[in-house]
Amino acid sequence: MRMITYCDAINEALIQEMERDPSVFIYGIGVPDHKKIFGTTKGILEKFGPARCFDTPIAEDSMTGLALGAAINGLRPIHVHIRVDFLLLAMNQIANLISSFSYGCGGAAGAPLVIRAIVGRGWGQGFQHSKSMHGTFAKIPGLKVICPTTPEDAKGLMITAIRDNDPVLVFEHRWLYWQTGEVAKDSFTIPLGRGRVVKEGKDLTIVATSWMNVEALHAARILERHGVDVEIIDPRSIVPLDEEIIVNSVNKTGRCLVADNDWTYCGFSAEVAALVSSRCFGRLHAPVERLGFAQTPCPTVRRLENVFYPNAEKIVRRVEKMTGLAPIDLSGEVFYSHENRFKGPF
Amino acid sequence: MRMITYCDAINEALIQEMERDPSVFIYGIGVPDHKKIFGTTKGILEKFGPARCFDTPIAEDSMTGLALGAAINGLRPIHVHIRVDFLLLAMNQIANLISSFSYGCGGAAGAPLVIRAIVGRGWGQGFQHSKSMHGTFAKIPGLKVICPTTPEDAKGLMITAIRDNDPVLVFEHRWLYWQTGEVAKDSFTIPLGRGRVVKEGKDLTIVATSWMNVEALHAARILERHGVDVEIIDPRSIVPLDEEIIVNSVNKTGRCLVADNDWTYCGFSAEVAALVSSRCFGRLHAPVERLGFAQTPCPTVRRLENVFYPNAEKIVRRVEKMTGLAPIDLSGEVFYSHENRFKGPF
Amino acid sequence: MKHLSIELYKKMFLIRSAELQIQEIYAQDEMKTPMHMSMGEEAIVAGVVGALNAEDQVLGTYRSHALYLAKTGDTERFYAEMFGKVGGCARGKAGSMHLSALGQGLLCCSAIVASGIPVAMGAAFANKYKNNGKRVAVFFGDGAMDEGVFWETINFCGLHKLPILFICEDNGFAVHTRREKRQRFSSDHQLFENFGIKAFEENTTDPEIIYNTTRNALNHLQTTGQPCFLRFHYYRYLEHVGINEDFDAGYRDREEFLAWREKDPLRMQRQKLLGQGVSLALIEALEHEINAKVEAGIRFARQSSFPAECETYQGVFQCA
Amino acid sequence: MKHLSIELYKKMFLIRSAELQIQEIYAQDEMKTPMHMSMGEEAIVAGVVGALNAEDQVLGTYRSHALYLAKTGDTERFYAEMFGKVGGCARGKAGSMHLSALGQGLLCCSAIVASGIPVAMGAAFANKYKNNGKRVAVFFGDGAMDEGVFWETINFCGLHKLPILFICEDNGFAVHTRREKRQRFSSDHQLFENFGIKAFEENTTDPEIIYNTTRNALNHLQTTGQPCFLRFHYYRYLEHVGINEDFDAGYRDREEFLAWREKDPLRMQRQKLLGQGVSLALIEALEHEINAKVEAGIRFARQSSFPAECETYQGVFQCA
Ligand SMILES: Cc1ncc(C[n+]2csc(CCOP(=O)(O)OP(=O)(O)O)c2C)c(N)n1
Ligand SMILES: Cc1ncc(C[n+]2csc(CCOP(=O)(O)OP(=O)(O)O)c2C)c(N)n1
Ligand SMILES: [Mg+2]
Ligand SMILES: [Mg+2]
Repeated sequence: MRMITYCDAINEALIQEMERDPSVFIYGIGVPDHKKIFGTTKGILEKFGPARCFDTPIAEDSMTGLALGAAINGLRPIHVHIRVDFLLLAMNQIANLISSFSYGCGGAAGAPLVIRAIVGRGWGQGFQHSKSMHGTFAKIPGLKVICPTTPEDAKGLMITAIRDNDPVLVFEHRWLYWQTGEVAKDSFTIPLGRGRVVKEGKDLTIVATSWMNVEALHAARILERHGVDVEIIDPRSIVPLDEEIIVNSVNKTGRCLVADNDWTYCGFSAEVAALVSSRCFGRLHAPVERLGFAQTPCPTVRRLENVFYPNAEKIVRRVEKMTGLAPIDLSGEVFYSHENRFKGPF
Repeated sequence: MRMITYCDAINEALIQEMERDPSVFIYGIGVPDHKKIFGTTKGILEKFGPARCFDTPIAEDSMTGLALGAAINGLRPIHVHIRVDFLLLAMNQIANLISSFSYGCGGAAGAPLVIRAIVGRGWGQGFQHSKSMHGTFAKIPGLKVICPTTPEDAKGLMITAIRDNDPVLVFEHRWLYWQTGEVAKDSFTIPLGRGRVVKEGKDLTIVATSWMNVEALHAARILERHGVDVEIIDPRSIVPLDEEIIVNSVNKTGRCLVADNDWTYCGFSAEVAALVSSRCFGRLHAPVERLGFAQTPCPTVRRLENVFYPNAEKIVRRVEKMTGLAPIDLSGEVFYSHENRFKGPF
Repeated sequence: MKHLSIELYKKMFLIRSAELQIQEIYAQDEMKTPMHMSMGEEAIVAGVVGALNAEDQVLGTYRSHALYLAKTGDTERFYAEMFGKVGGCARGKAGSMHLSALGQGLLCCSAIVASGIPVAMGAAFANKYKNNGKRVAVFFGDGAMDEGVFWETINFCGLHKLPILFICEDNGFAVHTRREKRQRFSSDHQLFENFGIKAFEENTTDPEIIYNTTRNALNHLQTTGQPCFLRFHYYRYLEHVGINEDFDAGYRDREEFLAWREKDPLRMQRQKLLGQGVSLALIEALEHEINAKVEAGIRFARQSSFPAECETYQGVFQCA
Repeated sequence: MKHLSIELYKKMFLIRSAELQIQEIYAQDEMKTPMHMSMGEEAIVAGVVGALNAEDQVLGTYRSHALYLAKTGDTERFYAEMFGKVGGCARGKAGSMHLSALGQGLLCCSAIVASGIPVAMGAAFANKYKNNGKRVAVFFGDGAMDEGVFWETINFCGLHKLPILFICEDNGFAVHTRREKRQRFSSDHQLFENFGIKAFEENTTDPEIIYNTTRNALNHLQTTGQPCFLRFHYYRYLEHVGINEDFDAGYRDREEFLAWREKDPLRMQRQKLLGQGVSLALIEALEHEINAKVEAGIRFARQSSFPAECETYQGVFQCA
């Protein structure tokens, strides 16, 4: 099968859905400009014109209301935010209106809209351009929240999100945009609420979200060489959550580390830890552990950023502790650094 | 000692601090009007005048920015919201600016401001006037979050919050306003980050927030008559959290139920469950359980509202399951119903 | 002309009659939902909705009894919602503050001030996108203009010439706070002009004036593509929320109220009809019919059942 | 007069020189922070800040190199912050987008569009509360006026007559999107009048005109209590973020740039000084001194150490 990037997979999903369904449109700050949202919106303006692909004022609150109103009237809006942090300006529309639209009319109709929010580390972006927050939105009943990791998932889940009759928030980690993978050319869907076994293993389960799957896989390769066989589960969708795939895995391995691309306190990692601790009670050999952002605003300088963000090295170190493995010499190991691919300027 | 209501305790705290420190001022929609925010702001306009106690336009976003700017310039604003749901309009200021102000200037200065948000059930308020969300804000590093339950805590924690050099969000459950308790007349403080043992017990720990402490205590009295001796812990402050008081209690009882006044998914109850499951690993006789809002928007009709909200009866039922107790006949029991105190209209 | 006068009177009478019944029975605590009464604003809603086509769409706030009744004419789903019954427009889940009737063009009522305004913009955007000729009228109080989202919305609507009317039902108060305490801006015409929006203003309890103003606005929209802002002044008869008067609270004068009640839209319109030669008998027959409809609505509501407990969990998502 | 011309030139030269150095060394990747360059706007910032008193306070955006340098005159803490060093104004935690100098009146720079505007209102509120005579000037781009919070803020400031200047640095673009695509409103004077705010506008690269406009605004504020809105047009020389030109991107023309660069504020002001009889030697001496200061700043930054890893966890709270 074809290998394409995550970025191209999203682009393909958008174009195929816009071809299929004239009620789909895409908009947001910068959506049609030459940068094309990291390339994910390329060709769309050219193909579908400015009525279905347009820029907006910097007015997140009202532009989110626009999505809801358009959805109520039968369109399928896709609203794009180049940083999830900007979604906080639209919190009222999302949490007070969109999330309860279906419920609030007794289920008579839904609000089929997609909000794409880009997350992930950049070039010293600091505390206002670094959040992730899928857990924050997942907490609000009435919102679906997904974090695709592979190009295939990006395409299949995006298409499902667009066709879904409920509001779906899609969190895309920018470092994933350049990851490649096999993706079918034709349109296909992947159901929400089904996790994926990224790698099978028997000693310990890592539940990883978004980019943390890449880090977990790297960590697993290292650990494998030292006799620890890790299983990696990517829930893919945060709401609805595939509890079974997580519980089954931990019941098998008896150990669980949650590696989340977000703050841990009151976050999704807390939910998974609570879930696993409860449903795998008596089958755990050790407490569930969590890795995520440091509980601080995100610092700018690289050295502190490296402390702030979780990565493969930290996963290895944590797994060592959880399994009683002696510290591995990681001095020869080259960990992923976006710098190697993407130099400043931001 | 004097018995006063929670409402009067807050009022006293505000007045004493405003007398002590001329840089304290209080404002928000309806703050000086004749309803006086359920009575909590009574006498303040009269005593301190409109420069220090004023109403605002309905403009939560900018009015929250006002607090930050005033705090930077040395004042101590108290911003009041009659429903926490309205704080969602100010999410950007809170999560993107206020929370990172201290960190963002390298710790050079803080943002000493208080945001009071009222939560709790009313007269069929529905999904836009029913949220709680202390867990949502607690997730953001840089914010302190407290949920006082007793009149004494309301006064002591409020005074601490006002004097604190960091932003503090105070969640006040409206049903608590009419609860009475002993409160010292003179000014006093209660440190943030220290929980309170509401009731000692040996069989099971209930970690309860805000109004859920009242329900837990009621449940505990019922359970006591049936031989189950419950310990109740009120963390009082969600950030910073007194982990030790919780862990010590559960290490003693071996069982833990978290009864939170919020949604459970990715909420504070998940954090406590994760914490307890991890730190009390091997000492738990049963999985940690959680009670909170149903994972739905809040319905209006009373019958469904009763399903949506946790209460003493649900605590009893859950504890029965956790301890293997036979179902108690609760038919004679009168559970708290605000209706008995407060009839419509809302 | 006479026909219009009668139609508007009927709409207003339905609203007033329905709310009088709420006042009558609210104390029985069957309707456990906070009531933000429309009493006093009947002429505005009747006039605007009367001027719209049936396919046109409206959005409102927590204070939308009048809007629901004028747009749908229904009393059964209305009261059943107040009673929290499955027969209600939202199966009892929404209550008084969140009425809707998607099939009849009442798209959404939000209890967060101003938050329905951008949603209305989205609805208007969709209508333009589909080129279906429908117009959207969004109702809000003067308080909504305090919120930034109002300004964002008029800017975008002006920029994109969306088919929308902004209907400001101005009672001069947000809860107990006077407009002058909240808003520095005043001159609508000049202000909205700047945003590409044509402003209209009326201070009247005559629904026909409001009807005509709305028709003018719709014509303006039709010919120029410019959205319109319509400010209609009225007096809120009752307390902000609840079914009682509140002149003892001290924030406003009973005198003010009495002056407005002199011009009560219902009484004035009834007089007008009589003046136009409509017989008292006909008027009373209409009133009787409407009262019967209101009573039937309440009966329906009482007979409808409460939702089953499991309904708490239903309707959160369309695709589970 | 001559003195003022020199002072303004010095401020501008410091900004330009400091940014030329950033362009020079950014490729070495020592400054791992996104650079939103001020190049082109020097006259605005120098003119406005020059007109303020030292005790007056300013707030800015992610594009605040100029503002920081003009307000503080410091280069050491400036560059150290760019390099992420403990000597930086925020110990390396904030980077280019979040400069601050509380002691010198730069209160906050926020990278969320428009979000500093209400914070500035709060600062002005506090100054009025304390009656300390300080004024606040908040700098923002034309894009900030897209956001509702801008309108909320001017309403409140107009209502309460807060001592504040709104400084719109209008480059006609938000990232790559022209103002006409985002904003329907145009006539400042009429529009802001309605909010109780006096509007000023200049399209110039002459810092003295900007200085004088600002003085006029401050006088107006002083005498009437009315806040002022000042719109200054300029051309952003470089890409939205980054140190390079971007005329190949196609969203704007190099010709436009060349026309503006004809009037480059630095070159024009230098010519003016020469015309006023300031000797070339003096000018070169000043420039030399400033360049040396810039170099010293970079040296300081290089020598300053990175924060220790444990600093990640410090400064989140003042009271732990
Ligand atoms: C965002 C928000 N803030 C505060 C409130 C509380 N609140 C409910 S109604 C209201 C006043 C609204 O006044 P107006 O828009 O003039 O409508 P009216 O009640 O006069 O019809 C306020 C402040 C709210 N519902 N939403
Ligand atoms: C609320 C918000 N939305 C979007 C962005 C992304 N963004 C960064 S700068 C910018 C353009 C701002 O334009 P303007 O205010 O004119 O300032 P300029 O860059 O032209 O100086 C945008 C949209 C942001 N930072 N904040
Ligand atoms: Mg009003
Ligand atoms: Mg600009």
